[in-house]
Amino acid sequence: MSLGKFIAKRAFQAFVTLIGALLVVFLIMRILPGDPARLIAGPEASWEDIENIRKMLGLDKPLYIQFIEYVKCVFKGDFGKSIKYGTPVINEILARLPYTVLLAVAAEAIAVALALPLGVYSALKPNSTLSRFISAISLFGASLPIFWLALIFIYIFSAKLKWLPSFGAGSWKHLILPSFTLALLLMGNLTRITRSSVMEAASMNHVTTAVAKGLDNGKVLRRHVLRVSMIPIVTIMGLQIGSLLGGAVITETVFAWPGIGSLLIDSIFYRDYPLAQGIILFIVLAFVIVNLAVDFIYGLIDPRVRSRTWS
Amino acid sequence: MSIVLDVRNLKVYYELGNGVVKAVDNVSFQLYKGEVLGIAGESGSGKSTLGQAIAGLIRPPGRIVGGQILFKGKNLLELSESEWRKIRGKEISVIFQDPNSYLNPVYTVGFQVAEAVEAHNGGSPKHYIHKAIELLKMVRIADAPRRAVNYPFQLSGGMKQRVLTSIAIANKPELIIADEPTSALDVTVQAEVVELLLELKKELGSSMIFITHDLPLLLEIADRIMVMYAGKIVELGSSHHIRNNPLHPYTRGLLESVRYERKAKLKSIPGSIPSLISPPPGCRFAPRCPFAYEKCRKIEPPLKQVDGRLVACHLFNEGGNDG
Amino acid sequence: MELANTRYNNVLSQIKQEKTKRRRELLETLRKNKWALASLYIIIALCAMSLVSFIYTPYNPFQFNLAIARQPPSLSHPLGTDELGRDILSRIMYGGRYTLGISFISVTLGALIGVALGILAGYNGGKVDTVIMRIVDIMLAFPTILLAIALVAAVGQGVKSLILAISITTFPVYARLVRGTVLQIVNEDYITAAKLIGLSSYKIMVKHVLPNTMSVVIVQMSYYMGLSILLASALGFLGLGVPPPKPEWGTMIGGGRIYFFSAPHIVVIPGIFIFITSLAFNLLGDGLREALDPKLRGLLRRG
Amino acid sequence: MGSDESILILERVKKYFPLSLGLRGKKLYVRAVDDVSLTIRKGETIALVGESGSGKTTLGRIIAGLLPPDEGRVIYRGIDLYNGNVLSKNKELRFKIQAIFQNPDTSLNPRMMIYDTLAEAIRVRNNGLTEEEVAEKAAVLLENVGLNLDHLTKYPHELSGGEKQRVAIARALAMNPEVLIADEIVSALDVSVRAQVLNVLIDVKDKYDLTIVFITHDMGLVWSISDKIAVMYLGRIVEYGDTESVFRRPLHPYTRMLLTSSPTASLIGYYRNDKYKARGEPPSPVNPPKGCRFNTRCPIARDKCFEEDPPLSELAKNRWVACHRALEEE
Repeated sequence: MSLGKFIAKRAFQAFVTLIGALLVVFLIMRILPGDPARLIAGPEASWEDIENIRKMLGLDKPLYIQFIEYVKCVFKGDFGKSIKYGTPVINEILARLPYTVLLAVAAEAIAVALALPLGVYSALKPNSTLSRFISAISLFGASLPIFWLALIFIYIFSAKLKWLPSFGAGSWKHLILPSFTLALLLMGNLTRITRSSVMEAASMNHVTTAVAKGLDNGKVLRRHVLRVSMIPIVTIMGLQIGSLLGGAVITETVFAWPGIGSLLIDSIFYRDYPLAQGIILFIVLAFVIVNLAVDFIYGLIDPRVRSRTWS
Repeated sequence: MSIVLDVRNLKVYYELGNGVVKAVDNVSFQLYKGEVLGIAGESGSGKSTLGQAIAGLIRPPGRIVGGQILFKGKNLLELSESEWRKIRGKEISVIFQDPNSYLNPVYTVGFQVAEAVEAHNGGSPKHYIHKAIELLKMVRIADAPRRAVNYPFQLSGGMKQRVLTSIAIANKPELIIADEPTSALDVTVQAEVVELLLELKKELGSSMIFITHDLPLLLEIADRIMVMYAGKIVELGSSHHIRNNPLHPYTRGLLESVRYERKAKLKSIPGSIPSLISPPPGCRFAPRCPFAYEKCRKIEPPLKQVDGRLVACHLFNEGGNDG
Repeated sequence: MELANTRYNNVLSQIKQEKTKRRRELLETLRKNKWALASLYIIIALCAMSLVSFIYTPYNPFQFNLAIARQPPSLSHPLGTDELGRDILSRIMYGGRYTLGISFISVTLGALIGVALGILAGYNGGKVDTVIMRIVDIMLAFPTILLAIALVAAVGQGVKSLILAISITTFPVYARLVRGTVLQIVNEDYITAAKLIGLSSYKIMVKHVLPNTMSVVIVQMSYYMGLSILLASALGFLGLGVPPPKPEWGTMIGGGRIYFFSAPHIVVIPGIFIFITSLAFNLLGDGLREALDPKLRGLLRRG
Repeated sequence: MGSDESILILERVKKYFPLSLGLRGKKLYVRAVDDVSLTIRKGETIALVGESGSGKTTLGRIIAGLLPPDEGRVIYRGIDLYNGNVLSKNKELRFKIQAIFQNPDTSLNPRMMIYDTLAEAIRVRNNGLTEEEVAEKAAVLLENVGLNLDHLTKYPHELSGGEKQRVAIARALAMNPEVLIADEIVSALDVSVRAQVLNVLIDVKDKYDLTIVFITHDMGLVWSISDKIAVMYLGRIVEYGDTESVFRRPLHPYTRMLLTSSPTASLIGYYRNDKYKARGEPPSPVNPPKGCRFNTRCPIARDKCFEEDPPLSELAKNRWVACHRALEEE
């Protein structure tokens, strides 16, 4: 199968996933015990208020019609109007997007720059002291509550040392604390996956062939270990970027970073239901697209993927 | 005949969590120029470890703990890593067992063959693609220019084995170590690949160590056969001797268990292969040996010259012929 | 006959003895891993602390007294007091039931649903598999924390919706993991042999497939305990988890946050508890994996 | 030795496995078993011989009642195994056909003690046994396969490959079967251990009055154990006959090639003809050649062989061969 066909097939699957995700978001909002109209109206609202809101949102119509309407709107790029801001939801999202992208890219870049070398090193020298230290760090990364860590960082670097601003966005200095906090969280997983997949690749038989050819260590490592170990690493990177593009909800909230994640939390507290729903959809979309991109990269890395028959 | 390889008292151990596996334990033998030496043994006999040791491919937890490997008079075990690299793939090369896993799945076979040339001539693999196609032709891959741009998964098992072979002969090595090169192949495919190997060996004037569990195959192709059991050599002699008059009870048992007779109970060796962490004292085959007596369970039999070959067994006297 | 019976009685008692011996060996392996063992003790201690809170806490965890607000740790209040003057030690003890309880229930729930779906999908294959895995893929298209936030936002705050949110976000991972394991298992010859002796699909799933997936599931559950604790407390911190004044650990951090610069202990102490609990489950997971993973154990049988 | 009573009859059995390709690619099939008819007689040992891709394992699974064929019938003592759900409805029938497979490492449930593995089978076969009776039966089974009571309390990873295969045989015997399918049961074992397992198979065949379908690629094993031989190539049976007569005078060129290139067969020394030295590799079973399927490798193929698919026909007494030129050129 050609790479094009492979991508087409994956794109189709991604599309199906997206429709499914739409349905899930839709159902979460309508079927679960909570009543969005009631939530939006607030605890003191009268029954009439609630009915009005219900009509406004089209909640009085049968469920399947609601879903069709909803899908139609989404594909027109119309996510509805924000209750709080009174502007189209999509505008609000697009206004916040650059901040989220900036933070996501910065954090992932820091994480990759640190985690890949550390992971490769500890895979090749698994019994060294540094490797033990690295695995301890990545274990800590997986166990630390990030919101807490963020507060600690603010305490140390802003309150005590006064090196960096504690919240908001504006200068490059504002980016440092949130991106490093996030990177630390991402690093744990990334280091671990890198370590295990490099270790696995290094123990494969074709590496022995490469050594037996008389190839020097650098080439053996580059061509026969690292390239083969890339697939799981790229997968994790994709998952991470995908979920970061949806806004690092906690980090953005703690640092008051004006990205999509903090917008989501705001919208939930303001019961800005169309905005929240729009953001969630947007996030899923970003996630699915990034995963599609990852599939594309797989195809480039591994010729077998292109020809594998997918059921 | 000149001696190409002289292995002396070689010991290769694996240090595992629960003990030391003595995979190759005090093994000595010589390889003559131009000959095919077959090494026969079952799993755990140490035959593959021995091959890897000679090619300098032992990786942790494995370790060469003693002995010498003299290749053209030079002790390979005293070489530095970079000196080793100049020998690997150029003077000594290996053909591995499983054609599926010994080729890198993400590079074309042409690239992987060219890489073998590159390793000893410098430059980049791209420079050697014509050479690679030539090598693929040498191992009789039809339509070599087109095959060169195929990935391993696009080739059949037999074809992949030929690619591995062309990698091994890329630099006209003096010694080819073939480690179960055909065990993953069907017999009708195997026959052709084996024939090819022998022809190439002749053409290049190399010597060959052919490692396999398939004793009947060795009887057809090897000049001399070395039988290993639990990390030790038990018998080493010409194919003719091994085929018609095996002396060591293990060699005999092995031969009898593949010399099938029509509708008769097969002759089997009782018991199973011993643990190499705590091998039985004395002769390692003693617990399964029908002829074992007191001495066999206490004293390890040395390899001695008996009836024109070497045997490690107390049943025979040096130089004698009382089997 | 009498004699034969005693002979086989002996065999039977031997079999029973052997089985208890094996179980002990497994515990031994776990015990040899000192980190895993230490984690286990920490987890037991934390659970005990939470249980004790049902009958005893040093102070009433809800009783506030602004006069002693934001006091650093002292002899009378070993972990200090919070922004409303409540005793932090008492609140940590009381809050353990939320943090640990919510994680435990939701991890178990998620595992039950996920394992059932994974086995159904992997064992049956075909359409059942396609449908289940499609659902799983869709669920996995949501970043974990986001789905949890969405669910809590939709259902409303509270312990129940938190449990619901965490189990819904985690079950797809179990399902995928178990399905993968099952796909390996169903190709093994002992499953074919079980079909050959005429066992029903149900029996094969329960007796032969399920037990062989358990080690993977148990290890995953331990890791997910660590993750759920972080998730539950993060939601609590954002104000979407267990609502105040209930002293869920994350909620405590969220509440004390504005006083962080003047009284850091209000934030630091619950955070340390979250960290230690999560770390302990992660370490236990590592230990369990080593003790249960047949691949790692198989290594000892080489040569 | 076989009697005249036929116990299993395969009628024009076909099994194609679909390969899904691309979004709108043409459906392709692996023609694993392509129109096979065969009669197996009570008490005989028949060897199905072939190399990878020959379809022997698929055929074995079809005979074992594990894999419904796409076309054709498998008839055991007058009952069509794949007609409705006879195998799951009629347990007695299910018990009668048992199988053992190649890989000793997956043949036993790693979490079950050997005793439990055997006890499970024994309880399914015999209702309402006391624990002691089950233990007794398990012990007898183990003794019959050359193991002892100590093995009852072991787990699979504590046994050697040969021991595991013997336990697998014991589990099959617990069902008191009439037909036993042995699919490459010794190929994963070391040579010195193989004989132990094969001898057990020979022993229990007499003790339990079994009919054995022995699937293998090793001509040496065929020679030592089978009464009949069916040689398979690319989903077809190309030669069928008494083992002795086939070994003394193979008729199909593929059989001749197998015997010539197999080192174990040449140790037996009945047949070897350098004209039939191996060449080429078998073509893909997805796309078998037109005419005779062996024509890409056959040294004696002529025009007709590239056009017409030769049927399996009785060229000599009890000798069935699918070849246009078998008798013309030796």
